[in-house]
Amino acid sequence: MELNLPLLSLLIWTPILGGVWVLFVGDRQEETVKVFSLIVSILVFIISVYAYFQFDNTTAQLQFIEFREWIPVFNINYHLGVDGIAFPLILLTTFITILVILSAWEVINYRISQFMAAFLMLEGMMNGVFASVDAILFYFFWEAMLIPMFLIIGIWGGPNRVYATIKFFLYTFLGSVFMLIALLYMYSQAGSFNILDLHQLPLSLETQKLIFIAFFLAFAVKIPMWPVHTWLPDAHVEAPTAGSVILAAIMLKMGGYGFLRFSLPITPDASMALDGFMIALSLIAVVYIGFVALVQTDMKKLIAYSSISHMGFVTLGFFVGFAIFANTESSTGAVMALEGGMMQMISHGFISGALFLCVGVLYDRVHSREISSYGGVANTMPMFAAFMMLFAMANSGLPGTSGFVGEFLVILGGYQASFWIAFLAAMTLILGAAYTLWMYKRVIFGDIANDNVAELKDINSREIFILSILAVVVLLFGVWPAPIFDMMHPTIENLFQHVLQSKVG
Amino acid sequence: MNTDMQSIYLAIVLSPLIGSIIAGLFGKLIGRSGAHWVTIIGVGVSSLLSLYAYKYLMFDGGEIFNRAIYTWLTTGGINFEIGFMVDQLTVTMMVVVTFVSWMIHIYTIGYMHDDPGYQRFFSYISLFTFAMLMLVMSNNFLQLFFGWEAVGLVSYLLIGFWFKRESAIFANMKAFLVNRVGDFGFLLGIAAVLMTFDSLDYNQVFAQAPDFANATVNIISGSEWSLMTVICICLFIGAMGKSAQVPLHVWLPDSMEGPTPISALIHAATMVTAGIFMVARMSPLFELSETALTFVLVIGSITAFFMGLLGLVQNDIKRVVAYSTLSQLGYMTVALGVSAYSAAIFHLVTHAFFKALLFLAAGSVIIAMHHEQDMRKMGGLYRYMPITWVTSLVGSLALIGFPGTAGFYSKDAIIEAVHHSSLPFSDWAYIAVLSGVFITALYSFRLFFLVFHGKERMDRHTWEHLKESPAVVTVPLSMLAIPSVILGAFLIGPMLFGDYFTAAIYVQDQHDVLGMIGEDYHGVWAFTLHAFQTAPVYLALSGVLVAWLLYIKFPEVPQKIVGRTNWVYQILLNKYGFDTFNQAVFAGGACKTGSFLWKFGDVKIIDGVLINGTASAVRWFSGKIRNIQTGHLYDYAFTMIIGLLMLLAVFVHHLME
Amino acid sequence: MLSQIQLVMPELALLILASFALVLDTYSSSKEKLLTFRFVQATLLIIICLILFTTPDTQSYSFNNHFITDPMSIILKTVICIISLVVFFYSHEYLKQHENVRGEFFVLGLFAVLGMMIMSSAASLLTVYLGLELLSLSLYAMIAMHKESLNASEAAMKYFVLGALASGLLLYGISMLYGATGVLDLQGISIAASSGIDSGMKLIMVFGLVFIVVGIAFKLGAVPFHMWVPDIYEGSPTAVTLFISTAPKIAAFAMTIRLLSDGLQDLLADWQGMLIILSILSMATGNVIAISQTNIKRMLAYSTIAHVGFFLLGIISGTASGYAGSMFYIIVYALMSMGSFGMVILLGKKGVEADRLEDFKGLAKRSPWYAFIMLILMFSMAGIPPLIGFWAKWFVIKEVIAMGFVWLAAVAVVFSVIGAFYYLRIVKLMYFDEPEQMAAIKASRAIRLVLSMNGMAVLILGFIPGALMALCISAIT
Amino acid sequence: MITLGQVLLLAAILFCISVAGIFINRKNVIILLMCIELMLLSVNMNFIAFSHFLHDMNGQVFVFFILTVAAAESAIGLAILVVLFRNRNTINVEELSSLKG
Repeated sequence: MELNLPLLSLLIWTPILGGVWVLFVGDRQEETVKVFSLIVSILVFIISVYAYFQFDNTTAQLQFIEFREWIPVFNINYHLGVDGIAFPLILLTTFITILVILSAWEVINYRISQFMAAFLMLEGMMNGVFASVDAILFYFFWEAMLIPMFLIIGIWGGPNRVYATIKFFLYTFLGSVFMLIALLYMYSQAGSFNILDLHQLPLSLETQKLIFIAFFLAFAVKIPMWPVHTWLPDAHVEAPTAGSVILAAIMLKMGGYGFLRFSLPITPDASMALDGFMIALSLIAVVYIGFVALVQTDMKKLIAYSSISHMGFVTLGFFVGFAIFANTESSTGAVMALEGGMMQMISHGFISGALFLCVGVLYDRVHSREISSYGGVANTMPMFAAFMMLFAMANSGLPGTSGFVGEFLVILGGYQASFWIAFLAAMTLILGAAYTLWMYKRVIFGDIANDNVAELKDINSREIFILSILAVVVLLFGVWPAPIFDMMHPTIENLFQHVLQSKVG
Repeated sequence: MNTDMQSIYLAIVLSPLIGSIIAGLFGKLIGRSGAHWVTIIGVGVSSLLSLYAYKYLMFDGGEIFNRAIYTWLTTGGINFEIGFMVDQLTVTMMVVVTFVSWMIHIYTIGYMHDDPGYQRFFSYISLFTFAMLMLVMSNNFLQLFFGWEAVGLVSYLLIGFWFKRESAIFANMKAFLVNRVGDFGFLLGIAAVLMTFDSLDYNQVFAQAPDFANATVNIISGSEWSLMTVICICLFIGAMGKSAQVPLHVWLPDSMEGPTPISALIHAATMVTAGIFMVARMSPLFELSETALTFVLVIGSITAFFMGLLGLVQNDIKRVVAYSTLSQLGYMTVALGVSAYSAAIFHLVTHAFFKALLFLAAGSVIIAMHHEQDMRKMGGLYRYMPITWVTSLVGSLALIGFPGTAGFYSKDAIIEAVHHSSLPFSDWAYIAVLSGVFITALYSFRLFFLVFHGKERMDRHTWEHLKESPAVVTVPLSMLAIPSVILGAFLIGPMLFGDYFTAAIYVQDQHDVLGMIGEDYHGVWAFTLHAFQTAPVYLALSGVLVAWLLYIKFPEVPQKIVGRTNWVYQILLNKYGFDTFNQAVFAGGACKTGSFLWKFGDVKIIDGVLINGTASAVRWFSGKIRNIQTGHLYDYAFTMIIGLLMLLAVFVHHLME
Repeated sequence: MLSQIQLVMPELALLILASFALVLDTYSSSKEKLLTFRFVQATLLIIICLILFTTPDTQSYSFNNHFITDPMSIILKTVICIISLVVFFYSHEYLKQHENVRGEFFVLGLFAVLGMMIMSSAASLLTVYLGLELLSLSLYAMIAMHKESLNASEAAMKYFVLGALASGLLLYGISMLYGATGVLDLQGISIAASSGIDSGMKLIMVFGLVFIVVGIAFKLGAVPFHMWVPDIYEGSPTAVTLFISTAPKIAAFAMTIRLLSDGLQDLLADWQGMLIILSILSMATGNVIAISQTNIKRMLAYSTIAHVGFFLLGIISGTASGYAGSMFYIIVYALMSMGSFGMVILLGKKGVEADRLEDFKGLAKRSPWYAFIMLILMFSMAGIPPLIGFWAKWFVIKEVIAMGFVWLAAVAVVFSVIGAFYYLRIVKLMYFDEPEQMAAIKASRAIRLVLSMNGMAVLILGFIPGALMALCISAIT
Repeated sequence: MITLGQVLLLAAILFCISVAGIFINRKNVIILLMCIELMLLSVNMNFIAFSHFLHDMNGQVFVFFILTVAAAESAIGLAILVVLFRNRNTINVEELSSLKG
């Protein structure tokens, strides 16, 4: 039986309206607010899972299309649809949101309704970003998301939160506005904001380069790439746990999604011309940031830097394709690298989210993020130590965890472009393990370092629930990533074929 | 028939995993005995089924199994699959791994009896068995890499098992990282394989390999390198990490921080030999590159000789055995280098048993000594621990290659093979392995004499409690002692000179040193007797003799020798400075680089100058420029007039055009 | 003749009613001048009805081509009246707070509205001038009405002198245009400009144009003719600031379109360059100086200057849809500005203006709802979706890009990012800081309701901006 | 015969003098009002000259309007001046600078 529901609209508006309702309920009824938020997030997840079973894995076409006129005078439409790139990210969003809401259950103790509302609205907007086919609709959600995130960091964040949140806001805002200019420019050429129309728009190489740079500024800041990454460590460190999780698990992915949805297909020639630049920046992210992560003394900062380093793989995977194709004359390696980048995004969503949750668990108990405040946590929190071990290993790309899959494919693909690309990328094997395990050693292992650690209580059932769900997912997609790949394969294949065609002339 | 075998193979792999999961997740629920029962049964099933598979393949003439179990993922038209390939090589490894592991499970009951992490430990070692089986049974590079890293993970967990000890958690991180350096090369090798062959499946890769024998790649612009050399050296770097070859050997001695059963299982018998196994498995690739083989040979001989020397100066009982492991791994690598893959595997098998035996014996001693590991505080133990004493003796004899023992056959074969090799540097390697024999004998019996004979140097409290270990310890010792003696004689014929490995290992004719030896091979007895006409036996015996002289007869002499050759002693004591160098250059360098990039690059340049710099510049400018707004009416009017003039200038400018 | 009367019906009615209100005020003895206030409100409602129902929505000239009614004038007048209506709500609250409710305030307001309406319908240089002066003179008086306030009198003086200077300059330009073309009505000027006059005359025209642009720029508050804006915004009573910052901007837009588009479209090449300079300077100066302000009225003044820079982008593009973009921008701006100053009034207490930034500290704790309204307004001003301010910026930037000025768009967005900072600072004060006082907000139900509606309009229009955009496009034909 | 150019020049000079007066004068607000008046008059002169030479009455009509407005403006200007003086006891332009920055 086919229910003809506007699934994507439901995915976007259910959480947003839920958030509005929560705002109106207010803080007086804390329990209602929490339970209601949880129910909404679960409901949204169920909708997305339902959509998953409706999703057609065999086509690169957009699915679940919804089309309504929005601003007819400018041919702007409420046009939704998802393909194999967008849909996995939507699933990721709906999944992570549940955990985020659960993670805040006992932790957030003031302005809880605003907190929950912010996250529910964020979820809706993020789904909107991934589901938009109209570029302006995309931008609308893309930018709108800054507001709740700005508040989340600013209201529930750490001591230096104001600096961090303003930096986050202005950084990402600055990047995005150039994207807007690029979109408007293309509109002046194409008369349409439909992304698919923009994909077909012929543009000269010089124009493409400028558009590419505009997009680059938007997405590189978001993902983030070196050297526009410095907002991330601050934002992550100061944000409350739930905020860090959303930031790391989903918001960063929007940058990668943007590269796939906009940069590559709209400016294929510029992407090809500038791929060396992108590869160089990606490798710098992997290596340079790897070293930087090594010397962090703040756990969240360390994980934030590790995120940047991992995102380097995403961009590397996306942009190394041209070199692979030039080198091997077959799209095999390029598609592998692209899909590796995609997989890296999804997997990083789980792993970094899990790690931030782990740090959150410690922070809730000791109220310190400094590595030096801990030591020997395994003595008092063995169960927690086990979970954290799993996620630490996943973070360092251990085969059998999802963290391995993307890195593996990107390195395999990268090798086909150049030995040295693979060489530098593979440095992460060493660096990633070094910074993750060194932190793990200093925090978890060793004898009980101080009284705070001695008084630690092991994770409660709520935390166990959250972490074990993530653990299952991380292992599942490490052992059997095929479902994700099946979902995105036709789209990526199609994308790469499109990207190979020049749009000049 | 093959379908049945698939479920058997699955059972072999999964039963330790299930045991591990049960013991790990429900350890509290099932209690201590529950944990050891469930894991022992798991590994036992696995072990028995392995024996069955061995029988099936070796004696019943069963088919080689090679099939995918499921598709891991498909991308870019390439299927990455998880699958098993079970041939003679695999099944040999399976038997060794599961059997040794089984023994060690049993032994652990005694050794870890009072440890609070009892269930955790069983879970880990079962998990290890699973990972190792995945590694050896793989039919493709992906799964190989999975097993490769998974055993590394368990090794990491087990070295740091006593996580309160600073030295243990340092050692486990070091082990993991050094292994990661190896894996770094290994992964590049895999990437090269995939690029060359468009597949990671062993069969497809090996089938196509000869086509690429003369292919070259351009890595540093200008110089063409042989593709096969690049692939093989990259892969071998992985092996260097896992099998602790110089210079990536540094983690192995430190890994002795782990509980002794682990040292026996992982750091002697099985995991560290993964590299050897891998190279043997890749023989169709390595055979195509003499450069790579030479590289392997050189690294192997360096390891065999120099690591053996280090064994001479160690006082920690486990460390002596560890260095001997390093040295023996060097032997195996040398064998790989001269294309005597079967000899390497043969030595691997025998070594697995006698080295596990030695470690477990050492463990037994350590139990008796109340976890004291310094040999200088032992002595004369043979009176109190007869079984341990006997089994140790057996193990040591096997280690030094005493004729008739398992080690004798395998080691002698390697030495002979090196002798017959015509690779560059094989002469040097021959000298190295020959002198290695003497050194091996020397340090092995130094250990043996210091521990079991001579003066009883332990403190009184320990002395009073000296007793033989319980049956859970001594039974595995005996079980391992038996193959340590007899296995060599049984296996040498078929394994080295028969067609045991024909399907699994490929040797080019011009490299076939074992074939050359095989021409003179006339059975075990002849081989054994022949040994008495060659140097190794006498070198070994003289090593024993020297050890007896130095440590029993004239115990004061070693001190004098040390006094005379202090600088040599210091070099050896510092392990040639590898650790110091790594610590200073790599660890320290990485931290310094990180600090520099962070403090200078990120904080100062990007954040300081570019981001906050811009922000404060705007702020500063804002503060300044607001002063234009003086508040005076005439200034305002004047500004307007300036503006007017400015616009007039535009007007005039337009006029000019 | 009758049809001509019909065309000016709203203006005529307003004049009569305003005069009547002046008389009525003397009979309104209550302290709150409720009678006058209600009458004025009713007047505006009547005028709105008259505008909407009596004027034909086709273009028609009257009074010897001095007066024009067209869709744009109808829409602008309606918007002006609606805004004034809301502004008077806020103002009444403010005046009550300061116990200084005076009927003249509203009467003068009505005259100002009359001036603005005339500006909107101006079809000749003379009507432009007269409308402008009527507006300006009313405003001077309104500022100075707060007799005891030092700042107000200083502000009034400054505004007066600079305003007179500006109108002098404008007049000088008008005289040049007149001299060059021999006509006063804009239609005639347009015909003269397009029918190839000789180069000497053209020269004089462009010379006059420079002064005209100055006059427009002053009224809009574009840099460097902005100097009055911060001082007047800060010094005036908030009620007047509120008024100045909203409706007159729309009238200024009308004036701009009348003069530059209706009259001098053919000199586009000449005034475009000038406006580009003014626009960039405005965005730069406004946004940068606003950062270092501590008084919210002054900060909003600089923000106005920056907004004017954006507003000019649409004019610069020189196309009908560009003008529509500017019209959309200025209406949206008026809406946001109204809300922002409304917040200042809301937070004010008896005799004390809440015009320091600190007054917003911890507002989210004192009053989550009004903090939320202010949040919407600030993000809208910064141009963040889903708020209407985003669409305003979007529209004008789209127009300059469509005309090929991509670089100008890039400059504009960079300044909008700089500008975002000081809006964020308000949000920061409200949401991240602890309140200095926990006193609940006291204000009448009317202003609460109006302010809430104002904020919600900013939010809801952000989701459905299409209708307003279409309206603006239809206004400019 | 006086040419148009000569009249315009005179008007321009008067205009410049008045504008200069506005920003050079730092003493008395009343002088400012006078300058404004002068400025308007110079514009009037322009209008009349153009009107005369173009043979068009519109310009002269405009002048009447300007004169009227100027009168109103002066009235308001003086009123503000009075308020200002009452508040500050000075009409010195120099001291009129509490709003700034």
